[in-house]
Amino acid sequence: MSEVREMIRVDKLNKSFGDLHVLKDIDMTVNESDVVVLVGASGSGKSTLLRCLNFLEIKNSGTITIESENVEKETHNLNKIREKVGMVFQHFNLFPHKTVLGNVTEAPIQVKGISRQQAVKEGKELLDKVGLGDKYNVYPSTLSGGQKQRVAIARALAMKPDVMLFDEPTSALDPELVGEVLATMKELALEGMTMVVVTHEMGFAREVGDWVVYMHDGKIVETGIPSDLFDHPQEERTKAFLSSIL
Amino acid sequence: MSEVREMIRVDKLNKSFGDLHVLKDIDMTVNESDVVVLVGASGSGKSTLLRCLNFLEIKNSGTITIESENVEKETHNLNKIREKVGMVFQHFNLFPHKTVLGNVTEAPIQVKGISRQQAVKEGKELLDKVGLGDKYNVYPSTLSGGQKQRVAIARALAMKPDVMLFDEPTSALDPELVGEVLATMKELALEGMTMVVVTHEMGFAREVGDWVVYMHDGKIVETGIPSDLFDHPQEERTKAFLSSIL
Amino acid sequence: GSEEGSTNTDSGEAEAGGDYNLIKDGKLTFAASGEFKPFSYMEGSEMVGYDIAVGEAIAEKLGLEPVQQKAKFSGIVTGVNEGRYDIAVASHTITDERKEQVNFTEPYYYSGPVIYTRPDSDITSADDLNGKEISVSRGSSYVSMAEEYTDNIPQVDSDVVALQSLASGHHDAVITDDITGITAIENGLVIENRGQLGVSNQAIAVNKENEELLNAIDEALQEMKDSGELAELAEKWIGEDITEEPETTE
Amino acid sequence: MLLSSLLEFYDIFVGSFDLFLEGLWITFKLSIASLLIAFVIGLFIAILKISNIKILQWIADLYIWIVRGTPLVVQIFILFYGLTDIFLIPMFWAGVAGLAFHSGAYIAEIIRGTIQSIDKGQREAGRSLGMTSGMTMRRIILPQAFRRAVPSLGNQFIIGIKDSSLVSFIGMQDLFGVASSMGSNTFNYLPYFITVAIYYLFIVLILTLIVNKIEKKLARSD
Amino acid sequence: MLLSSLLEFYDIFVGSFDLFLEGLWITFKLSIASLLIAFVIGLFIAILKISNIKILQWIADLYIWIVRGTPLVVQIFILFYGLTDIFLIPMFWAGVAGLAFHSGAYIAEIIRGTIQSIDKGQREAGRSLGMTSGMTMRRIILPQAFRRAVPSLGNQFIIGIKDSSLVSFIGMQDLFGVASSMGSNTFNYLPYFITVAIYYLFIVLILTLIVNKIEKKLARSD
Ligand SMILES: Nc1ncnc2c1ncn2[C@@H]1O[C@H](COP(=O)(O)OP(=O)(O)OP(=O)(O)O)[C@@H](O)[C@H]1O
Ligand SMILES: Nc1ncnc2c1ncn2[C@@H]1O[C@H](COP(=O)(O)OP(=O)(O)OP(=O)(O)O)[C@@H](O)[C@H]1O
Ligand SMILES: [Mg+2]
Ligand SMILES: [Mg+2]
Repeated sequence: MSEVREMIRVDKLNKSFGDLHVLKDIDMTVNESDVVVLVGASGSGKSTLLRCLNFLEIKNSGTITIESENVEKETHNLNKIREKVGMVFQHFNLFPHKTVLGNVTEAPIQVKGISRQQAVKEGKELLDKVGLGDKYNVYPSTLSGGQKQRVAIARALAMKPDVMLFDEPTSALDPELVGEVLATMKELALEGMTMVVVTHEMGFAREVGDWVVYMHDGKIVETGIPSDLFDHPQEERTKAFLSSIL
Repeated sequence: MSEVREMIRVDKLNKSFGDLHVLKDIDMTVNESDVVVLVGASGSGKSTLLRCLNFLEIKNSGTITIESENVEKETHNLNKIREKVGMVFQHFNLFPHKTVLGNVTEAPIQVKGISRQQAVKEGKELLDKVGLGDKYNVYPSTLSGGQKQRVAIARALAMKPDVMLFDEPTSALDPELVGEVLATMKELALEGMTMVVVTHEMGFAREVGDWVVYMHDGKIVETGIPSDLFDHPQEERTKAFLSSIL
Repeated sequence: GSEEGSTNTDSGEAEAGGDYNLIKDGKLTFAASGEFKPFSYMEGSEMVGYDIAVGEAIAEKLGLEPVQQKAKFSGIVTGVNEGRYDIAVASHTITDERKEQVNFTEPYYYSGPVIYTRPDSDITSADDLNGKEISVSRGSSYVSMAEEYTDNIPQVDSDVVALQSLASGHHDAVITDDITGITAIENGLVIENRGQLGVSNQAIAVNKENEELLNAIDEALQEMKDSGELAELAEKWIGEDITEEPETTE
Repeated sequence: MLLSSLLEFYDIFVGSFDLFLEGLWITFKLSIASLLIAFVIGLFIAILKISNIKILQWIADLYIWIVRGTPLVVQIFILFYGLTDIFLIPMFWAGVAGLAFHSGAYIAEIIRGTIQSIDKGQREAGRSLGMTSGMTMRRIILPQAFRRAVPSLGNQFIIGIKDSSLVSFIGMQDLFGVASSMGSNTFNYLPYFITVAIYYLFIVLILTLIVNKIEKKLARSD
Repeated sequence: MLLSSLLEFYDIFVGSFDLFLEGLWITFKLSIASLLIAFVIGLFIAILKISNIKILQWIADLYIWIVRGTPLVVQIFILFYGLTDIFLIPMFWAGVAGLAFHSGAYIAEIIRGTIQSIDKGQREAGRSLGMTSGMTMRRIILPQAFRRAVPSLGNQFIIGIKDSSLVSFIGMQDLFGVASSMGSNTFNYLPYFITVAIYYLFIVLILTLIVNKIEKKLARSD
């Protein structure tokens, strides 16, 4: 077997908003093809951690290593790093003035500079893959929430990222639409994509997750494989949290 | 025992919004001191019925008799009738530019023309009664939802109505605030106020309601005392509805 | 004063038509208000009238192409001073204040400010003007005349505007040029002449730094006076010869 | 060189103070009068617009359309020269009428907008307490609408004061009229126009501060 | 009597058609030029305002404060009469510059407002895809902001056209200038002012229809 490759490594990461200390000495490693599920109460810092990994928030201290490169704002082109790390948001954030295909081809053409034909070809393949082969030319406003989120996934995949971050990708969806998005994510995981997922969908976490990370008040309290962490939590706080949501 | 006095009588009431037939041949009687609880799925016409009783909506056909008077828009001063029928709304609808006391005294002074001193005296008594004796001079924006709704109840009571209508008075409240409003309503019921209440609070309906009326699709499907209707519904649709909410 | 560089939009290689320092080589840019019938007024998109005819005749004499520029009366002297226009043929009365800003040629007509009122007015002469509301054109020499009688002086942007408001019932009197008043009456305004306030000399304003142009225009004017051409223009546009200096001037 | 022209400007600024004060007084009277009238017009037209009577709505629409479709200066001139056949409006009042006629339409739209922005639950609460339609409008809706309209009304009042400069073209010696006359009398426009610009800036600054203060005060009870 | 004055008005209206057409053409050129420039100014100032650089924000604020604090006619007169000491601006361009300088501030506020109204998730989505800040602004934020700004921009353009009537006071023969001249030629202002009011109403009507149409078209994809 080949050696395990480290995709993301976080050491002593700290992040504050003004006086509010939101992330406190976070250490975390994500290996290639890992699916890490981040759980924790509202306000515990899950989104902030994810956003730090994508440099939408800039850390106060600590190191973030992406594919063995220690990324610092001062020395790195963050846009280049962001190309490697795709992100899917709770509220989709599709571009309403572009068609579905336009959403997917925008960044490859503008950022990577690949040709329009090539981008359209790849974009159509991705949309087919997420089950939206018949929606190329419609505008996002005509789609259901589940369809929007699948477009958002395709849009992030179009940049051929090495890691995908998902921030509660199904929380804004009507219950009957959650399944289709989770199915798409599961497929992605099976293909070997490295993923960090914030979600309250415990079924998904159990089935697809390699690791579950439980955060509380800006700290990582416990990490484990799903069956261990869900069924035999070690920490009191983890137990309390799990009993509140299950 | 004295004879039972009819407060509200509705015969063959119909109401449409454009092409949408919302109330279909409604018949209903509310006697003095009755507490009638109106239940039914969203869109079944509960609010519309309540609003017709207060003439905020004008019926298309049928008769509405308030305290033995057959009320017709053409021959009656609806404002006079509305004085007899108090209404409490889901979203409180307090007057934000008036203090709590101002909210309660506004209508007595302006509509009934009673003196300011008298209105203030009575208003304070009412506010004491609903447990807001210390909030006379604050503005509504500083109150919690439960406090707002209690002010709204006091405001309606200040007109000394013979009947009180409540349209989902607790649905806009955080769970922990529901209790204080229900307690106020229960007290009112015990004092013998005639009340028609649209609510999803089945505990309240059981404990305080004299009658429960189940509406579906603009029709009254079933009427009964709470224990009968909740525990032994006669109609299939009532059963289905109850199983969906209990 | 204006710098040479800023007044020349076309760069100034001197042509054979004259080495005056002109805004556009070979062209004489002259300003008039276009709202002072019959001296200057609009006919289509062109100004016409006595002032315009004089301006064009002078340009021809100087071998230049005339270019007319419509401008608010109140800004014309400043415009000449600052080099926006070469000259102004705009019925300017020669005054000491204006002479500090621009040079004046010899007068090209003589006229006089007149008091106009509505027919029902009890103003019969200058003596009755005290404390009355007298409207005049902003920037005209009539402002200081009116100030001798009153401080209630509404100022508008053309003499015709003042006369029109007078006729419609506003103001007590208007001081303006005799001939403009007569033209207004001919055009149907119901107003009356209640006395002349002296005689004034109207002349062409020239930028101070353009002595040669001033001299050339004076020469041309004299020629036109001698040949009767100027009188002819006056007859044509005004209906009488106003180019002769009256016997008595103040 | 710069210093000397600054000194010259200072002299002109100080020397023209008395005259500009008179102009300021006219601008002030004119603005106050026209804005008060505009407010009454605006309130009236707003009520026509939200009335359910087609013909009244139509009148309000026509008025607003005419005002918004023509330049203010045209409106002032028509009132000043035009209506004299029917009745004569003195210069001051022609100016006031022109400005009020103009601002009225904008104020009407502001008031209508804020009235319609008041939650309809407020109207229903009033009606359900037995208040008449008029009482509800007067006691419940309008007080809230006015509060909400303060920033926009304040802004419109500032625009009104600046617009009042156009009355100088019908002969009034308001702030701008004084600047024009001084400029043309002295053949030196720049310092007078800059002076008058400073006066306007100052007025607008003061008014902005007042509007902000009122806004804050009203926010207290919201 | 009424009929005869209507007939007279009809004659004047028809008889002055050619002249007003020329005025219309000037108004048109002037409005287009000034509004295009104003748009560029507005975009530029809006970007300064949302930049995080204090000094740039301060410059933008100062500009907006000056424009909003002084009447348009003062701005035009300073450009036309005032700045001649420093450099001489031809009449047409003085008018264009004055109008553009003025509208620019209002357009800046409109653009800034709509940019800030775009959900910040849009920016984050752009950045998370590796787009630069400028690319995100150009390709994601601005296209959406412009759509949203269409009604307000359209309104501002209409105001700009009406405001252009003030250039007649520096001597231009735009629509209003033609009306003034004709009025003074004939010593009879009213019919010409009414005629010019009709022209403006007509232009504004057409423009309103166009703006509404564009709005509807853009709504399609929202
Ligand atoms: N931009 C910001 N400015 C200030 N405080 C912020 C900001 N973003 C997040 N916070 C605060 O940081 C803390 C952590 O927020 P975060 O969104 O990371 O929590 P979360 O775990 O994602 O919660 P949720 O489940 O509600 O999304 C919260 O207290 C939040 O209010
Ligand atoms: N003003 C109105 N105009 C048009 N349709 C209306 C109006 N008010 C109510 N309706 C429609 O009438 C029907 C009954 O509405 P109503 O509000 O009475 O239902 P409800 O039983 O109170 O429902 P909920 O529990 O959601 O409050 C619904 O279909 C609603 O959309
Ligand atoms: Mg979150
Ligand atoms: Mg309801």
